[in-house]
Amino acid sequence: MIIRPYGDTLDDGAVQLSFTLPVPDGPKGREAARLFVEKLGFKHTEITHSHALAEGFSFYVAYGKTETSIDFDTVRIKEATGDKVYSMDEACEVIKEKIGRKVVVVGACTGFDAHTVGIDAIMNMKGYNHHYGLERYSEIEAYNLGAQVPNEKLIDYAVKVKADAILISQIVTQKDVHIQNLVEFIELLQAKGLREKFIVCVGGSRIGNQLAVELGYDGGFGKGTYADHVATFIVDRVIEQKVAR
Amino acid sequence: MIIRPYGDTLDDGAVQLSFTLPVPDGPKGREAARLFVEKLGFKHTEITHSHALAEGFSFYVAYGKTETSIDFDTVRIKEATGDKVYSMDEACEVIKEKIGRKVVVVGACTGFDAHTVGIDAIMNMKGYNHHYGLERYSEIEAYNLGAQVPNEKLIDYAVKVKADAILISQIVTQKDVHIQNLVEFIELLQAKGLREKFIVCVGGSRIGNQLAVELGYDGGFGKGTYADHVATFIVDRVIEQKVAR
Amino acid sequence: MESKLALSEKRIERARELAKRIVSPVQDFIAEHTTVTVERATLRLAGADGADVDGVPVPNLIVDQLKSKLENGAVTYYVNALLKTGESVDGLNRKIAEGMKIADLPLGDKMAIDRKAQELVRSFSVRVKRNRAHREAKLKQFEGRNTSPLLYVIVATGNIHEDVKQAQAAAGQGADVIAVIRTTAQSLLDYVPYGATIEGFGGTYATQENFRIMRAALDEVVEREQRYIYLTNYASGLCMPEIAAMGALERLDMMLNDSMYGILFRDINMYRTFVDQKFSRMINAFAGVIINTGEDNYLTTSDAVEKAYTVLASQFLNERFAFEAGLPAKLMGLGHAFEMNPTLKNGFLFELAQAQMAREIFPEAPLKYMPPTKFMTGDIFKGQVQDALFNFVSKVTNQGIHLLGMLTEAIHTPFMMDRSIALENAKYVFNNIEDLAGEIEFKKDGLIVRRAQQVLEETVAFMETVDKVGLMPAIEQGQFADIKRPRDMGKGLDGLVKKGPEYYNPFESYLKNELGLEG
Amino acid sequence: MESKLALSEKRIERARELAKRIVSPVQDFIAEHTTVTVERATLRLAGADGADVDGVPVPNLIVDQLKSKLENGAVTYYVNALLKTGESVDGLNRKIAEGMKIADLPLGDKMAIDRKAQELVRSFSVRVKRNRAHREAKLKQFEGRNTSPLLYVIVATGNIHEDVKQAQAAAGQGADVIAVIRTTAQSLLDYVPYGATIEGFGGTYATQENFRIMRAALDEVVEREQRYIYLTNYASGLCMPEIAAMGALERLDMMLNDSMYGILFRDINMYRTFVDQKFSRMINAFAGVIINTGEDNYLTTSDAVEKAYTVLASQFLNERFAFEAGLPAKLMGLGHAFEMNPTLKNGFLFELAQAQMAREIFPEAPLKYMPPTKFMTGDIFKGQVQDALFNFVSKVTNQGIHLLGMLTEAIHTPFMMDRSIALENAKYVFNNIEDLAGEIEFKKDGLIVRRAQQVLEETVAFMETVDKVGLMPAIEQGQFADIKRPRDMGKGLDGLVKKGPEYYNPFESYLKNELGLEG
Ligand code: B12
Ligand code: B12
Ligand SMILES: Cc1ncc(COP(=O)(O)O)c(C=O)c1O
Ligand SMILES: Cc1ncc(COP(=O)(O)O)c(C=O)c1O
Repeated sequence: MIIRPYGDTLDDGAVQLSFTLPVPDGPKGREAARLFVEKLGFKHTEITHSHALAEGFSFYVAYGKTETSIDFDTVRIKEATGDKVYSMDEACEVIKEKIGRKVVVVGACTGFDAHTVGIDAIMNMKGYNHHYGLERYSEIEAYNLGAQVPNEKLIDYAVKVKADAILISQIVTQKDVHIQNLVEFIELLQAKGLREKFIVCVGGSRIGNQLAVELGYDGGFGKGTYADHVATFIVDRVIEQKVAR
Repeated sequence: MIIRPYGDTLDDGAVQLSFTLPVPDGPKGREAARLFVEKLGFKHTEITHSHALAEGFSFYVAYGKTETSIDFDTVRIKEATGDKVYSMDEACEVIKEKIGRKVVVVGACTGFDAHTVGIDAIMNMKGYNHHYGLERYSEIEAYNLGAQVPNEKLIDYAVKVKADAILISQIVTQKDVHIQNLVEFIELLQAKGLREKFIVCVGGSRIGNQLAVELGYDGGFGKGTYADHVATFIVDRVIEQKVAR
Repeated sequence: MESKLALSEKRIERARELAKRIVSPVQDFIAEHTTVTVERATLRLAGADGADVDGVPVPNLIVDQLKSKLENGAVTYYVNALLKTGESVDGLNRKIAEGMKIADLPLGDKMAIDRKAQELVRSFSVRVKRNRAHREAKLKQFEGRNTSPLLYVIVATGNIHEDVKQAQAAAGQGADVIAVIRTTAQSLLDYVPYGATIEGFGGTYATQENFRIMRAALDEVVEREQRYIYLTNYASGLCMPEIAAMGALERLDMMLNDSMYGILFRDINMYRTFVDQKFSRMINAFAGVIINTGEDNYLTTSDAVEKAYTVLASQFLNERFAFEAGLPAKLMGLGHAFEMNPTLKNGFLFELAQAQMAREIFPEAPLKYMPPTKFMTGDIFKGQVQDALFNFVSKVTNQGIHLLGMLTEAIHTPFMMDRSIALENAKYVFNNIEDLAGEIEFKKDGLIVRRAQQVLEETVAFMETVDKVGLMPAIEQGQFADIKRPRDMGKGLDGLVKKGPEYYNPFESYLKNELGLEG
Repeated sequence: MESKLALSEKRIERARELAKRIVSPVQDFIAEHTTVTVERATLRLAGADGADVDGVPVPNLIVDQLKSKLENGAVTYYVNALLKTGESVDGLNRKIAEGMKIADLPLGDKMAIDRKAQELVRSFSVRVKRNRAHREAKLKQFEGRNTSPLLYVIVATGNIHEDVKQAQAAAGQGADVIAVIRTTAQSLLDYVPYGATIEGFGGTYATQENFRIMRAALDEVVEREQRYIYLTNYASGLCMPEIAAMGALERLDMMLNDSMYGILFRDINMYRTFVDQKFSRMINAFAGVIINTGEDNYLTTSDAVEKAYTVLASQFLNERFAFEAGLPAKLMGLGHAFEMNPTLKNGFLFELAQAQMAREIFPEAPLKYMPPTKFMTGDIFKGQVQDALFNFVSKVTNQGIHLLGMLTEAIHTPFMMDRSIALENAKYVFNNIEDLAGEIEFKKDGLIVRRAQQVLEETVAFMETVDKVGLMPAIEQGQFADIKRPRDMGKGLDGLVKKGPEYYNPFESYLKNELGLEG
């Protein structure tokens, strides 16, 4: 199915845009803005608003219609977890049955990042939005190291407690600082010959499974994640590994 | 000068978009939205928000960064009036000096359009935003025929009062109804062999000079127009024609 | 409800008294006249429907045939034709559409005609009462599920099927009221197009079939969302009573319907409008349809601070005209609007004052409150905030019907996403300030209180003048909206007909009787 | 100002009494201690500046050399070195940066040292008083040109030169206060980097040179816009007093500065923080710098309704700590925030109640009010409305310093256009409701009034408990923000130094004297 944006009629291709240009406000700026929008592939472009932001900077609101389309059928999504997500009780049941020992998980908000609310939402007893965190799972031993944990320290800790999985949270993404930090972690793990020892997951509001996998992680978890999701992922992977061995 | 949108760093190319897709909300919809934004030429695309609008329709807010740029130096603007815009007094002075008779102007909101506020802003005594309208110009004889005036009737009236200029206002633009109506007007005028008799201007919130000229009008006037602008345009053209003859 | 504004009861009473005096001579005029559209509306109530090959509707065909006989009322001839031809209503309609002339059929027995006519009145009555009962039952079944004020959005694609999608989407997102905006200039057509339509500019034709399609589509959502969804259209323009008739038959729930809008803003002849509005309102009243009056239109051309009194004066007049047509206060969606210049210092206080004033003066009316429109710009981000303040004022003053402001108001008729953004805005604000209305009081003699009192005073003064010169002369002089409308000019004057001594309209009589109107 | 909430004066007094009791033992501890950063700050006031080739700042080089001698105060050694080398301050700084050791220079005559030190105190005093006078003169010259509440925006590009562009743009658009957000984790550095910087994540390094660059840039705008533009940074983290010192020297106007934030939210040792905060506040007080406290941080991890009392309790404690450091109420930008869940019914009423409560309890303080952050989402259109309601509450309760909410809060540090959109939002709302604060009253015993009274009660109860166990044990037990901080843990503990019997700090003495503090 070929799809285009929809304003008020199928396939009209209507899109709203806003942006700043490093030029003064005025007719020339507006025409430049319009041409820019056209260059993005829009027809029927209209600059509905402009105002000066500073000397040499101006703001534009635009609407346009585009024929750019995508084939919805070819869109592939690669979420870490599939349709089946275990509830807490289910996860514990599966662990008891198929793993037969407690699963150990270590988590932290790493690097300079101090945004612990996200990792806490996943790990703390009380959880998030009425979904309990991993600490409450009777069959999971969860250690939450908190904020601004150096990569080195996190690895050491995971080795110490013989973790099955390491959970990393990264929220600050400005200038791709999270990428740097995430890459460094994997490299460090590899350098120590430990990559295969752990299931390594990363989460955060701007993290996706695709990015995570590209960076060498086993799974990535974005907005709207609950402990259920990551627990499902870990449990399934641990079982897989057992089978593999 | 090559320019790109500016988020917080020169040339970062940051743009905000929002649009609807005719697909259900969910991970697949979000990925489709992201791919669509990429197809428009964006990198670092992010769907920051989505929600369902209806069965099979969903809304997306996106940010992306593009390398698409335009050369600001080649942007040409074609406004009807140049930098010099006469004040009311100046316009009247020029008319007295260089034309030596009153200039006659007929205006109307044509077709089914009943949005008279715009044409009134240009023509009525009291004007708009502290800019008097044409009726107040001592050297201009202005006739405002009001709303929903058929093209035929407007032409007849212009002939009757020996108008120098005809002013048309078009505000409703849905499904390009204004284009149809504007084209019809010019064709009618041509059919009657009257095109050269009048200076014909069109105005409206979504009218530009470029569009107007393309449609065969002498000038087009958009948002933020005052009587001063169109008076300047008319007066200069009348003088030009005198010289030409 | 306690008064927050300490408005003088005396002055309010005086305004109502003036409204009564102003409207009274107009009622006398109305009583003596009918119009082509009143007759067509009556025919529609009787069952006339369909159109000929050129699209001329059957009610128009009949009225056009009747010419001067119209002074006797069209029903006589329609019913006579039924009796003479022995056709069913549908059969007769088809025949007329095919060219049959009914005007010259010899008139049969008056008693027989009346008997047959009463039959038609009964089936009309049954149908409309059933509609009304259905609405009331659903409202009761889903009580408490609508938002207060009601969230009202428009659809305006021009294509009824596209409208259906958008309307269902909006209702699913929380809209309580769907208004299908009419195509540009339908108000000036002296007929109502027939059948489903898929073309229109800035709106969709109001046709009975379109009404039916949309009603059915919304009824689906009603069950799904467990919330009654009001359907709105325009009983306004040259076919005011006919559209009211169609709405009554198809269970519309609200109608834009104003006693003077057509005169002032559409240059429709005043005699015509006054006669039409009364019959249209009687139908609305009987059908339990809420009218939405058009006072907001004053503010699209005049300043909302300076001319606030014209809004209130018009509300008093609309109220009076409505009472005269048998409409109870609870069906009066008297209009007003949030239309002050956003750069005005303390503008919010004045809007608040005026909205609260309307609330206190018309405590039972489901006031229709219009969002900012003319000061909306292409800056959609600013627009969101203007709409947020509007939402705030509406909720905190307990308005009845809340038209949603669109962030793209200055740009295009709403996209599907625009409506959703607007609904999210309103729902958030409403819920966040749910009980604020009962929590705040205004300072005695403060800016807010004084503003409201001032507007009331200006209104009374204005109405005193109108009373002195009379309503029609006042309109001729341009006292309303600075627009002068001579009584013998304007569209549709030729459709005005003085009732003859034989004038017969059993539907009108039935309605008057049902509504407890004398005469 | 009349009270709208009927808060009990008695209970407020009780809270202040408790704050005094709670803070008092901490003050005793503080009096006996100094820290590495207090000493470095003192050195900076004396003129120590610059850095070695590795970027280690001169004040750090000195303090590192001193080791256990630090208990005598660093000034002695710095001034001694000046005398011994005969160098100017700049000359000595250079030498130290090049590796000169001053710790082991034989100590000269105490009187001579004191004489020279007093000279340095004087030039410090002259410079800071000049800054203060300049600010006051400009504020007077451009009186009435700032918005009320002050419009506060952040810049955070990481590059001071890009920050300058954005700051000038924002000021040109109407911002009154520019805060340069610090780079992620600078608060945990135990030194202040040197020189202009162009790299940072989520913020820009606080360095004295960056301060200077931004101050100069904003002073340009001050003249152009004829409006004083406040510059803000963070006297917070492990270098709290040093940044206060730099700010005093470079005429910053506000500082994020909280008596407990570092302990709770940055895991900085509590002894260290308590000692540091006092010295930093004395500097701020002397420089006329408004502090902004960090109560909003409680609400990023706790619920804003449930834990409202922690905010108020912290305000009382911050106030007390500030008084103890000589800060007058008018320099106390006590923090709070609009952080309730937007789906909360009547959330607006509770926000209003709490904001008004803060206003009434701290009538002279230029309250710092934080916008919604944690409930902002990627839906920028919804965000605009959340920010609009926040703007509304702030204006109608007369807050002092209004941090602008950004529609892109959940997405990125502000783009230039985001700031402009935010400013337009706030300016529109403020102007539109300009005098509303004086116009509305709250219903007696209504939801709003009761909410405020309840929070005050909960606060007093909480403070009674803290008073019983003592502040430090209470923090150890996790009574604040549910975070447990043992007193012997946390960052920077090793920088805590018990003052020796010879401890000498003429800057401290001077400040105490100027601020009228005993001791
Ligand atoms: C609260 C907050 C803070 C608090 C943090 C308190 C704390 N203890 O966490 C405080 C005030 C300390 C703070 C400070 C800063 N913040 Co902050 N902060 C926020 C804020 C408002 C909310 C974040 C939050 O709590 N979200 C709620 C949680 C539940 O969502 P979440 O983190 O996305 O987590 C969910 C998923 O992502 C996922 N998840 C997350 N981690 C993981 C891990 C795993 C393994 C899994 C499976 C899932 C998972 O599951 C969670 C539940 O669904 C955001 C703005 C916003 N509204 O998002 C800014 C924001 C994140 N902060 C920002 C910045 C820049 C900062 C500072 C750097 C500013 C400065 N210069 O001072 C500082 C530095 C802090 C530091 N050193 O990191 C920026 C980041 C910009 C960017 N894209 O890089 C934001 C977006 C604000 C902005 N627009 O500028 N901040
Ligand atoms: C006021 C208004 C009305 C009033 C008009 C009253 C009147 N007497 O004019 C009423 C309520 C009657 C009305 C009705 C309708 N309206 Co209307 N209306 C508006 C509104 C709110 C403001 C327009 C306005 O007055 N602007 C102020 C004037 C000063 O600006 P302006 O017209 O742009 O004029 C300036 C320039 O453009 C220029 N200019 C204009 N004309 C000319 C001519 C010349 C020669 C020159 C030189 C310059 C010039 O100079 C002027 C001064 O600077 C706009 C929304 C908005 N905020 O823009 C919708 C809007 C224009 N309306 C709209 C619609 C759809 C309608 C209806 C069709 C809805 C319906 N189905 O019922 C009806 C139909 C009316 C009809 N038959 O045309 C749409 C148009 C959508 C589109 N792009 O096609 C808009 C954009 C609203 C929306 N978002 O849906 N409307
Ligand atoms: C009473 C009334 N009727 C009709 C309309 C719609 O306009 P039109 O006359 O074009 O149908 C309005 C619009 O505001 C109105 O208020
Ligand atoms: C008092 C105080 N200091 C500092 C900060 C900033 O954080 P950081 O400690 O990362 O500099 C805040 C942020 O809210 C604060 O309130």
